[in-house]
Amino acid sequence: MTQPFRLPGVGRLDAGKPLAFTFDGKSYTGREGDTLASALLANGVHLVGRSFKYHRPRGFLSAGPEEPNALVGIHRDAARKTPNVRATVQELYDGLAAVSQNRWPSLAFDIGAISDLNAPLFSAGFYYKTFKWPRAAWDRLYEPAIRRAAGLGNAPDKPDPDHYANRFAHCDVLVIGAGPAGLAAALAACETGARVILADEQPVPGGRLRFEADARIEGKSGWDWAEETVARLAARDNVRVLTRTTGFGYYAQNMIGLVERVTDHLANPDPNAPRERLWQVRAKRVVLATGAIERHMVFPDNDRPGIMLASSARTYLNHFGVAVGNRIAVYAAEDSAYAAAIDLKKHGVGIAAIIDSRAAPESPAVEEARALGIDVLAGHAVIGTDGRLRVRRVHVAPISGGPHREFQVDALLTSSGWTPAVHLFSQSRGKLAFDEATQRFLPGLYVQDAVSVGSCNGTFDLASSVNEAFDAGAKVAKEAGFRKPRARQMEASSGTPWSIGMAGASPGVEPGTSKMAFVDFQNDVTAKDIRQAVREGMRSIEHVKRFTTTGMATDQGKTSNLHGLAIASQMLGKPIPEVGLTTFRPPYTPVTFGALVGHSRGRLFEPTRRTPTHDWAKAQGAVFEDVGQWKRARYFPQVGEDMHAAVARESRTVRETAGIFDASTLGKIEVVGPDAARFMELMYTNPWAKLGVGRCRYGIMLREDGFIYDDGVVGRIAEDRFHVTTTTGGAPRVLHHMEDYLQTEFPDLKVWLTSTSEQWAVIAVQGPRSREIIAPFVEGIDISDEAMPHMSVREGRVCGVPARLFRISFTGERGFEINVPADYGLSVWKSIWAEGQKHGACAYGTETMHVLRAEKGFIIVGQETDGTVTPDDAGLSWAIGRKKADFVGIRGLRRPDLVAEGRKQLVGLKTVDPQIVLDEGAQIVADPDQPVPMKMIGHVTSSYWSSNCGRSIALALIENGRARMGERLYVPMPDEMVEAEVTSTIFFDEKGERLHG
Amino acid sequence: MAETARRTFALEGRSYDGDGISLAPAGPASRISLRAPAESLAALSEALGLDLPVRPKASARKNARAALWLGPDEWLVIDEGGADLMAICARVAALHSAVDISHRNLAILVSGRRVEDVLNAACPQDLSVARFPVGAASRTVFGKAEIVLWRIGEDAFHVECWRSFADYVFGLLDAAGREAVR
Amino acid sequence: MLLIHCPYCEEERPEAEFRHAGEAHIARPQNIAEISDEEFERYFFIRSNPKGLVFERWRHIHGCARFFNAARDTVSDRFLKTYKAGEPKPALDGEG
Amino acid sequence: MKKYSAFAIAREALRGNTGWPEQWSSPEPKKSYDVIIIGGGGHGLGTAYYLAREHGITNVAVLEKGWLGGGNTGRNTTIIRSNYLYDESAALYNHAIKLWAGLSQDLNYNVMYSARGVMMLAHNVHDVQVFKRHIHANRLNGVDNEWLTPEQAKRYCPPLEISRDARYPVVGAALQRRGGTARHDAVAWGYARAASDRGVDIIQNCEVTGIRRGPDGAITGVETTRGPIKARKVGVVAAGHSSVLMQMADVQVPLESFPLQALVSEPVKPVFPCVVMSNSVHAYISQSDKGELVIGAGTDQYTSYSQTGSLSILQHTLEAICELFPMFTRMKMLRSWGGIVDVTPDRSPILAKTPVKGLYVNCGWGTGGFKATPGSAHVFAHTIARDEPHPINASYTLERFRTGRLIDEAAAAAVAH
Repeated sequence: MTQPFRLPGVGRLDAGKPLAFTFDGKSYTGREGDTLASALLANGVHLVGRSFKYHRPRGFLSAGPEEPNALVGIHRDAARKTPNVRATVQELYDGLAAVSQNRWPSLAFDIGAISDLNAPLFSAGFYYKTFKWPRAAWDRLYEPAIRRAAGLGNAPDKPDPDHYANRFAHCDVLVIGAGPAGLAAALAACETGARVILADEQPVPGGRLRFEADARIEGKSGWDWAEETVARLAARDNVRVLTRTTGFGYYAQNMIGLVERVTDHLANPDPNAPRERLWQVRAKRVVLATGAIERHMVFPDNDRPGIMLASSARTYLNHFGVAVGNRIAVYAAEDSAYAAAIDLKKHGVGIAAIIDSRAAPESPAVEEARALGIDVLAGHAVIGTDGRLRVRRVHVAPISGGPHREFQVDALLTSSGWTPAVHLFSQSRGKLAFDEATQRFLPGLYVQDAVSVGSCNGTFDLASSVNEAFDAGAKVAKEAGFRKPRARQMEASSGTPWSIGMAGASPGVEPGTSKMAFVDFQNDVTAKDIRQAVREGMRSIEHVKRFTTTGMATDQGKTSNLHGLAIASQMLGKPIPEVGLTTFRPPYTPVTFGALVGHSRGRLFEPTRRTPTHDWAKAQGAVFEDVGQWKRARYFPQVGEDMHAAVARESRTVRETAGIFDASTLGKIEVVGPDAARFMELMYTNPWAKLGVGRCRYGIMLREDGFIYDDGVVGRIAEDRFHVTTTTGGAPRVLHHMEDYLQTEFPDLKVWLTSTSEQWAVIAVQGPRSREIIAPFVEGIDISDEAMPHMSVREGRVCGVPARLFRISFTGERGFEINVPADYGLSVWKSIWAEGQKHGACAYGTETMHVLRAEKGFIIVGQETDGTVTPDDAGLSWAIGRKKADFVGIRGLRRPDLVAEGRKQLVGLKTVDPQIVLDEGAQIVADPDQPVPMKMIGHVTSSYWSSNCGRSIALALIENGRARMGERLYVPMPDEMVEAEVTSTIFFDEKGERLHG
Repeated sequence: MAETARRTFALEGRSYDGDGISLAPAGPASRISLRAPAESLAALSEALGLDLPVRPKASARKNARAALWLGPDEWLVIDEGGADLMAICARVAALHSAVDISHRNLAILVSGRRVEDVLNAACPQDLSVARFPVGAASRTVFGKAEIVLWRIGEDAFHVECWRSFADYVFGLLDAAGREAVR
Repeated sequence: MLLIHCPYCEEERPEAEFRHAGEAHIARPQNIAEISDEEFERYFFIRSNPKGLVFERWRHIHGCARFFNAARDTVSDRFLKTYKAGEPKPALDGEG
Repeated sequence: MKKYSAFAIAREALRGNTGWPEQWSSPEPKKSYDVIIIGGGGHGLGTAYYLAREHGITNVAVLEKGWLGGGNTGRNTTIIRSNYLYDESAALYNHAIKLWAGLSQDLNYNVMYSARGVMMLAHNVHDVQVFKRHIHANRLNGVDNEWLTPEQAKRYCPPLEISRDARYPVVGAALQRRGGTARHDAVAWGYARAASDRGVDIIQNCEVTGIRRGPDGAITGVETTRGPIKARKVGVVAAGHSSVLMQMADVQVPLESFPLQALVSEPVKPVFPCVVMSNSVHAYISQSDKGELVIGAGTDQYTSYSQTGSLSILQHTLEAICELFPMFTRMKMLRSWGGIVDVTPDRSPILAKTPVKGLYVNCGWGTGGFKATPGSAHVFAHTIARDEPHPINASYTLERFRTGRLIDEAAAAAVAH
């Protein structure tokens, strides 16, 4: 028979077409609207998981997100495997395939359960006390074994084909939780015209009304009222209702993280639908209507499959139409659990007994239970249970002593009371207050613009709850700037009130007992473990938690934290608030990484910046390198060339004829205004005032501490206009640095800064034939050596478009850099390239650029410098304006250790064997025979094979380097000691004749 | 003489039309970054033929020309007719800085019923009409790129970004636009 | 993500548009070239790093691009006031 | 001290685990001590332990305003490595690694130091240059650190994505095999237990509200929420709160405190065998013995003492993680939290005497203090006991910011061109 525990005509699900699903390969059917849990229970399946440490068989504790036990893997396909899914949350869809976890070889027979037999050995904190000998065994033996035993499900092993989305949203009132209180608050707020977002984690709103079948609101059944209210809200323009959406994090200034599960409940989702969507909501006011979570009783062997929270059994019955057993007992310390027995009894399910640990419970519920003929055992405790894979027998005894009794059951419902769900309130950094009378932590001091309503605020009574919420909804809308709606009294009632209950170990689980009474199911923490932790000196609840791991499982202690705290408090003889409450850390329930990542994956992980010639270079077979977010062509290999060969050819070609290089990524800043030169004087070490219009200068920028921050060539376009270039990676920070000084230190200067990095495409043409190559395209500029010497800049036209032409060189050859508006870059490049071909020129990439500049001893900021190098260290003292009274870095430069003897200075390094190319980053020693640790006197900053020099070349920062010219030093490599000689930093054309020749 | 260089647009051929959203690159325009103290605004406004806005987030538009307030002394001036804005400003004696950024920036037109939702996939500002009315303009972020948002209609935004970020911005708009509607 | 009132844009904007820029009201000495090592250390390195009320600089880098100052409580992260660069330090009490 | 062993566990198992004694005693503070350590994290408790063990100074109190290990000790991602560039750093962190290796036996407490290897990913040419510089310097300093090709890196860490098409492809990696992780709480508790056993008073819930100085300016004691306590030597080891405490003694320090976040995933079966760090992509990840992926996020940009941080910081980190390990997108974040890190201008700690006689400071560890715990504690104890630094921490002075002799590991690693 299919779904034998589904009661005909009971519940709210449509009995139409059944949905097929499998669990551990076995086929079952369920209904539209089922969770995996309700569908399994309809089929009489309780055993769904194994616990973390002892691998004990476990069933469903709850019907919601607080579930500690029923974690399964959901396998949609080979790449869509999700571990640790709560079966009580996962909605059923046709074809769903679920597997149990943390068991081998099977759920019913799990070898790992052997640790259950040895449980006393694995008491709290046992691993701190052993596995220390022999030393090596921890890494090789013990730890791998512990790791294999730990963990729950298996991580996916393939890239996730699903996608995720993000949405920033703003509203006046955000209501979290669409139970009766949340609905009432949203109703009141929306009527004022305020923008309202209402979010609920369930597929259908209603909250407690899911199980409180006897609730009535405004003359209707509670459930009907909820459905109608949601429909009314959703129909309004100013309300957004988000279902399957969990408020998981409450951040500063009323920023709330919500996660919406969009497709996990669908058999065939729209491929364009994101699997989940993150909502980052900024709300003027937040209404927390997050409800309360029922606690279990902490009694011996309280963890067998079939032992379940009372309200959850009621949810399965009243919402899903499922009886969780045929013969059921209830063990409680409060009233609301009676309703479960009453509802089940009314639907013909056998109730073995209600065991109530209170001596003389008084409530209409007690009377009603008795009137229905249910055996109510007040002042009794459950002292044990039997049943390996399902609870089968309950042992009961009077608390005051007396004969034991046994009940044959197939389910046991428990409740010790309700814990207000104050997680989000606490995350908002509100202060909780412990209410002694009701033994609850309740919202106390608010630090953000929020309000709690209903049971999360401790208001358990339904009528009080909806009215409190309605008033609060109206009030916060008014605070958000809207007119308050008319006050209104909502009429509501529910059958069984929620009473106070108890926290901590149940009677019979006193200190000294050897029984396993679980506090935290998933992490297998018992009352005994918590007591042991206290005995070992763990006095803070944080220590207890960390020592025992209570509350640290995937349910984050939703059902267990208060129990743990109560047991510790009893052991310490201190009241609960003095022992403390562990912090509620986000997220409320686990959040998929993908949802937090959203669109930022793959191509959209980060912007990829490409120059105007990128596609051309790619078509030419260029190999690219990442420089910051830019892709730069590194070299252009011809058929059969590796990087070495390509670079050798490119660098020879540049010096023999010419090369064309895309320098577009260089940062560019236009400095404009009558005080432009004064500003440049302050920002760069060099003097600028006398730089003529049309002239260029190499500038060095320091930080205030005197270390090199950036460099680049600066051209003076007009008296009041400089064209500043920066390093590629430095562009944004240099502009920020300049703006900082301009706006805050020198605000009186009349000058403005504008980034023009992307206005200009920059085509460098370098080499003896460079002038001939560009000549046919240049209009309005005399590019003869006389008219346009090295380090000059002119405005004119190139290829018919406006251009800034620089006569500058980073290669030591005659060179030009053509700046044209970026959209023309490709076209101009192609023209130059075609002309260059006639002269035998080549395109070259960053690697050749690096080699050529190293041959000339030019530094690269970030390679020769690392934030600890001064201009003098880099051999650039000449670039400091000696007569200047001020520039950024002037004082930092003069600090004692920056002018001390023995600083590392940039020098050249030639290996004695010219064929050896040193490793960049290799360290240098003076004495090759010393033992480790060796005294290192410097390191290689740049090193290349120079085909132009016919040998390897290197630059290095070496202690007192300039005083060591000609000295032999050593570079110890793993397999050899390389000998090298200190030289000038200039390896090629020492006199610089080629610039003009 | 060699032939005149051809212009290549970074988003050539890219567009998207979906349910309640369409994306299209805007045509070329002249643009300057205009910086000036308050004393110069009258002269600059006169030269440009529109009143440079002085309220935060405001814009002014006349025919093909618009000026967007980006900061207390900063305007983005866009001329879709291709007028030589640099030349216009060069004739103004009053203190200012004008820098040509016609090729630095480009624009994407984002329009349709879902325009706010699509932009809010990666822009954290409140884009409701009440807070970001037609004509409002603001520099802001879109994912990991900086953009300038300018609302040109109830359901239409002009999105400016730097040239090399266009592929990312368009790609992200496209991804958000394709998201199944909720 | 904080919400920051920009005194130039005259509205609250998301923190993603801003860049924090360190402690405020530390003026670069006019005669910086002449100050002592100790004075330089105090100017460039020493920070008050208060637990409570801090005066700090922000830049609305992806907005109006202006630097401005803020008074914030470093325990609650709540802003007490933001004000334009160059305005004097306001008299405020920390929140604790 | 009752010795912990497999035998003791078996014996206790038979007695229902009721015979375990308190791991450390919790006495009322005395009126006076020889040395007061402010801060009951790993560094502070370790300092007390080494004062007692190495220097015979047992009249020591550790004052903790909350609970032991509740600061950054209990909030970090427990990465241990020593492959730093500069000689000073290599010496300090390698000293720590040597002590980590025997710490469980030394303390008779399993701190679960697991040398599973720390692999740092290089994504571009600049990274390669920087890492090679580290590797060469480390080798000559006797610190293990080796270069791996992308394929070797993938073999060492199979979930790693090494496709050349990735946005930031992995072009190589530096691996320190002796790097790894340890159990953070156990470090605090193990030191507390061993120090307590040697006579150190461990006093929790005791916040220092003032530092007392005599007429000559020298330290005379502290004021606390549990009354004044005298001592002629006070060591401040209070991580994020160092500025606040130092100001009580009128010492200005070059520190700023930032919120730093971390997160763990739900536990899964072993899938991630080592520690992986990527500075360029901003990701730090390992898997705990319990099965959780432990992921370190960055700091917020603003200073704060709130022990919370922004969601955007976590998002940024997870983007990087999912980029490097695309199969983790379906994993779930179980818990996130924040700590307060105090950061110096050169990102290296201050471990030194101060201008105030009898006042010593151990601060400025930024995001990386856990790995140094035993080494830092050991040399700090020496500094306090002898009133002079150990050769290993001689460079970690307060004065270096005035003279400019920085130990700039951040600059050495982070400047891109």
